[in-house]
Amino acid sequence: MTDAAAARGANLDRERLCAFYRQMWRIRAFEECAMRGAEAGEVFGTVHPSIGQEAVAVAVCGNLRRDDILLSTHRGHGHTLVKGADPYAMMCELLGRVDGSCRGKGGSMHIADFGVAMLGANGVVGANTVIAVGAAQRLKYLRSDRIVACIFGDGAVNRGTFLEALNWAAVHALPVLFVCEDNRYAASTRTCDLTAGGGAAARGPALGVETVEADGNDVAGLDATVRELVERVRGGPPVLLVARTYRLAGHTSRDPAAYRPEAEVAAARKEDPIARCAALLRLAGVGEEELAGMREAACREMDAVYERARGAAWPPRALAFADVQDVGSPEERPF
Amino acid sequence: MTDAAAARGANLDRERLCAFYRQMWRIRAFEECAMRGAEAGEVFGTVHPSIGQEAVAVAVCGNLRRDDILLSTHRGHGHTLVKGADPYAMMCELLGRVDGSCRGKGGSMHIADFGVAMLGANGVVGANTVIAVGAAQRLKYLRSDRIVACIFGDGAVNRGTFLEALNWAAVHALPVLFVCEDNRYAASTRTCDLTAGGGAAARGPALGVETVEADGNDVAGLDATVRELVERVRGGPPVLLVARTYRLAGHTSRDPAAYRPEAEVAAARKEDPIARCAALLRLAGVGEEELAGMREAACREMDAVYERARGAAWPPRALAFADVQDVGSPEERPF
Amino acid sequence: MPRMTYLEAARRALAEEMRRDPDVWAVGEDLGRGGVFGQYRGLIEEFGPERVIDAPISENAILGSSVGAAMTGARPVVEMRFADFALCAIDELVNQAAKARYMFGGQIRVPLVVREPVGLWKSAAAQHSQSLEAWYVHIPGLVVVMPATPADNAGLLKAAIRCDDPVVYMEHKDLWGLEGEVPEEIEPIPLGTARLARAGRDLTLVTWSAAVHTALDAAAQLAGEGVDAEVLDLRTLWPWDREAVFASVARTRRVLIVHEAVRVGGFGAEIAATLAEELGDRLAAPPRRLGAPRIPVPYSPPLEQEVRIPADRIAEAARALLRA
Amino acid sequence: MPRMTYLEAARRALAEEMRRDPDVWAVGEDLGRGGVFGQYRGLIEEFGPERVIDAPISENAILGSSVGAAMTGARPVVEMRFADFALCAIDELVNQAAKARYMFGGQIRVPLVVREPVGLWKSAAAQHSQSLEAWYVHIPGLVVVMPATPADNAGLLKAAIRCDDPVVYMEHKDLWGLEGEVPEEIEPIPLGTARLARAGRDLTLVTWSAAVHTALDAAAQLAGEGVDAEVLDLRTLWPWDREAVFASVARTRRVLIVHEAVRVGGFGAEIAATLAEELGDRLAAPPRRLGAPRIPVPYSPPLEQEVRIPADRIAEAARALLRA
Ligand SMILES: Cc1ncc(C[n+]2csc(CCOP(=O)(O)OP(=O)(O)O)c2C)c(N)n1
Ligand SMILES: Cc1ncc(C[n+]2csc(CCOP(=O)(O)OP(=O)(O)O)c2C)c(N)n1
Ligand SMILES: [Mg+2]
Ligand SMILES: [Mg+2]
Repeated sequence: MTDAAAARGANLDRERLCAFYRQMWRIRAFEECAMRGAEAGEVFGTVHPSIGQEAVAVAVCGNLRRDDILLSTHRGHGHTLVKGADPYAMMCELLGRVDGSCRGKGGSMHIADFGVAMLGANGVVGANTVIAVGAAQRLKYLRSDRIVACIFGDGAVNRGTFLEALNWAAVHALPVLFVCEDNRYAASTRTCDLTAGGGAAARGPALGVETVEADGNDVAGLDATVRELVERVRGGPPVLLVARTYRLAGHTSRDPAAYRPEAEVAAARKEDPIARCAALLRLAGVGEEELAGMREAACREMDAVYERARGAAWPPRALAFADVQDVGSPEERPF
Repeated sequence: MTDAAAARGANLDRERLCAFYRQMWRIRAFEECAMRGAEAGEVFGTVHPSIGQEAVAVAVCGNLRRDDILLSTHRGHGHTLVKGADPYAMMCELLGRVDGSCRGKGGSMHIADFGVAMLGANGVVGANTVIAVGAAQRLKYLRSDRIVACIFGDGAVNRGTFLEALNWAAVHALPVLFVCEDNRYAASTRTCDLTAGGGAAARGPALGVETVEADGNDVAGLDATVRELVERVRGGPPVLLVARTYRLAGHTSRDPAAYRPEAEVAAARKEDPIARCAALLRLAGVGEEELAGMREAACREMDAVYERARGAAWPPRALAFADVQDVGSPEERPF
Repeated sequence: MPRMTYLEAARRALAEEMRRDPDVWAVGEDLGRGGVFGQYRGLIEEFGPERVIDAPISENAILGSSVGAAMTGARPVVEMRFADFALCAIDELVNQAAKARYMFGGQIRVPLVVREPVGLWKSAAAQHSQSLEAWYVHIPGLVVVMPATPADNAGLLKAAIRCDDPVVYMEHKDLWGLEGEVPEEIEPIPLGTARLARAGRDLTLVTWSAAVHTALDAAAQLAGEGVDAEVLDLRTLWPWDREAVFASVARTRRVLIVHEAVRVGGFGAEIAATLAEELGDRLAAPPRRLGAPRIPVPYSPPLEQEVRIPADRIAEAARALLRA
Repeated sequence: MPRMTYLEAARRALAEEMRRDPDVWAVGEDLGRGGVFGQYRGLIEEFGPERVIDAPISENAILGSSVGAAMTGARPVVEMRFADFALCAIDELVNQAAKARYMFGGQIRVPLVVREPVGLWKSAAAQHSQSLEAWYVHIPGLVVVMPATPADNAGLLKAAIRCDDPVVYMEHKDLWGLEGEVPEEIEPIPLGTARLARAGRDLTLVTWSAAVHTALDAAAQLAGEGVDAEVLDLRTLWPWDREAVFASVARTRRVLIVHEAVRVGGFGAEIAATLAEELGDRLAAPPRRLGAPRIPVPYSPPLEQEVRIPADRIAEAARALLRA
């Protein structure tokens, strides 16, 4: 199915496509700011950009309700933004400021926003899958119609937690949408070289979880797929979505990613989901100026966010000692 | 295929069937002694009997070369015996004597006999699979034609190590024969209730490991299957064998196993591999007296082993402090 | 007061908490048939399989799912079967449960109780006998509880379940059958409070879990010799009751810390170091520690004996301390 | 002597060991592209993919397979990337590697080196900054090594690789770029020997890993005030060099233990408790400890600062100790 056909098939109106386009640009602009911040030494910790993977974030998180639960990874800015988190709070988090989503205590790898049911990025690959099934078990216990979306990478399917989580979700018929964001790499490693059998797409069914594969760079098609899957998962058994995409940037903002064949990168650039969406929009009659306008608006928004966040206050030192635990909480400076 | 057909198909001679029969009885007699010992308080630790599963031990371990490597579980007496370990040393281990396979330091759950390339039972379910792939990687590195057999239960396939080990073995095309001894229970839990998808048989192929299912109580048929698989694995990629059997005793010698439906147990008793082998032997013209003779010989052997082991010396106390480590080894009684 | 076993006391406390609070549930292997030691017997009949959750052998998922459930309002009681198997779920416990509240800037709490039966028991050997409480005390975010008596196993379990922090709750396998009085109305016991197991003037024995009983035996021996030992049962290791320990030791001026775990790097070191640092000159002798030698737990009884700390050995160390 | 970084020193030592002994191999994620910090750069070109083994994100299998390989004659160097991720493979390390030789009655040894980069580094926050050496010291069967200088990271890595025991080898991420002299011919440094980083008369600073450098800065500050601090770099935590520490402390009669890890339950407690017990009255003041507060490592630099122990703080504690 071509992108254009998908666009028609999903019966997308221009507005909806524009919304995707804007969201994807917001993600990219956010991350480009963050990467510049990292280069400038203002963003301290490691930044894992999701450039090239924005369609997955938009299609998956855009189809969640605000009270549906999301668990993300180290590469989670896009997911979190689309789920509804405030980019200013997110940027403050990266900059270590007190206005950050986690008051500056987590950084990029630990952004969480419980206000929009975003239960956290995670610094440990594959750890979120088992957490997700517990959240879903709770929802089921409450007879809630909320669902849990759990996004992870193609590298994570080689951790044992993948098996344990999918088996658990299937045994209990839990409302989890597992999303494998297959960007072909785990850090500098081509995952196909170290993943036996059919990878996630084969493992899901073997673990009793219905599995769907999709083009992860076709935002319109993926949106239609996810919309359907989310409704199926609601209240029902889990589903695994394997979205094929590509990490256009390095593993971290510091990684030149020279280990990738140039031809591969060149081919992948042509599949950039933003460019593909632009092409669809052109087919739908949107002009260059309007396209540029949407892009620039996103960039302006995130530049402003960055500037505002740069001016935010640092967390007071006492915050270091807060929220450790209720019982046996540390005294300040005990040494 | 009926057992009889299997017997003919495998072109088994009477002698070979008799050898199976004797070996199965040796295992059962060994474990019955051990269970009596546990009841008498002479065998201290937990004993996990494999009564009803003897055919798997005989068929799998009987087809290994002495230098092929074996990794077993908490339920490993049969595997270890057939691999060639000395029952006296094993019984001494259960009785905590210095002549034990591990000098009395391991007990039933940690019997190992490196002299016959038996690299250990394991007290942690599913831990042996990842150890096995490393041993196989070493063999491959040495350009050896030895293989590794790794036996585990149907409960172990829900531990993440199952995924990690099979994936690793498949990626490196390692010579491992994985054997899932499916006795339908994990302690008091029916594994089918907590295992989603097709269980081991579905997970193996999804992880890139060729998988074969077999009747684990038909010793002759299973022997033929394993013989072929062992040759395939030698030097080659891994294979998973799923052997369907039943645990006729409790999880431990102390477990009355009242959680099992009586009808299920009654049906399973009819499939007792020893009884089925006896039936085959009768077809092959072996008389009752000869059958009883083989059985009694096994019981006499193990009774004698038990008696001799009871008389063996206790380990000297200094042994508690030996073989901890070379560097920074503990002083005796340091407190 | 009714008498019951350590096991039954915990079972009853758990059942009461489950009745009181529908957010409390239990999860672990074989719970539907009462759990491996019978600590959950009868609960599935009362609370059903949604609240007494049978788990596959998936330690990562058992603990990890409990983190997710706790973040969404459940208060899971997580059964690890043997403390040794919790080693299969350390990432979930230490990197996730213990840190989530902090990393996420206080947005969420992770109220769960991880039950880890510990200790020497029936020649269980190296992979079924460990006591690793010192590890958890070292991890910010965790509370560590080790009850020694039936009454404490009721009251502390209630407190642990009501606590909003992740609690590592270590019951000693060799105490399951121990009988004692348990109040008709089980009240939560404040976490972080030690119990005076025996008052005495001449020296303080600081101890916890099964070692409390051996220490009491030693104290009885010593009493026969005219030595009056105080025995403090710490009950909670993090936070530990510094006030109670300091007050006792300031009085007796001599302290012996006794634990079953390996002495090197055991929690006794923290107490001894703290007392040395903070009470310093006011002690008549430096704090002393008894713990297991740094060897894995061997199977054979005469060897296993070498890792045990019998009452004789405690009494002997106490005498030496009094001479110092 | 040539100068090189801490990272390059280890790389060179590993390459030399791999040349010397075909049983040595390295396994871990991204090793084929040099490893996450570049510690393995160039090795795959020289030794090929059978000896520089790229691993999937399968920590259980990375460590577990190394146990199996070690039991069959390999000497794996196991890269865990960050010490924090070793928590995903604790069963394999603690229940299997550390115990196999003992449980199996001495039939086999498990010679492997588990490299676990530790410590505070570039605002890596709670899941990428931990120093859990105290855990491993508590586990019978394990050797624990923490080099502080390029020369030591060469000589100790060689010794660890040649050691027949499982060794937890903790490099500090913040030291990768530290330059220093390394002998042309790298000789293994005997495990269990401390290094006198600075001789002094007035007090002893016992420390290891990155904290050694801060302690030296503090000693320089103190020298300006006429205080002559001795700095002992422990290098190996298990076994730790009791002789060297005892000799120094017996001389200076004052000891301050400094480590980056959380103070509560840190290895400093073991040293302090041991010194108090065994040197007792011969000390002019009780042993003191500096370590991180019991909080997870926060991200934001001003907060992270609260878990760091700067030279000022060490000097201040040293002054207080001298007044005691
Ligand atoms: C358990 C664990 N092992 C290793 C790492 C280091 N690490 C961080 S991201 C990453 C690659 C993850 O690959 P994938 O799952 O495909 O996600 P992607 O980065 O491609 O989004 C690795 C190995 C980690 N964080 N956690
Ligand atoms: C990691 C771990 N979890 C739990 C246990 C406790 N346990 C011992 S045997 C057993 C059942 C194992 O079932 P299965 O793998 O089917 O083997 P079987 O006992 O049936 O031979 C369990 C849960 C353990 N030893 N290790
Ligand atoms: Mg990836
Ligand atoms: Mg089974």
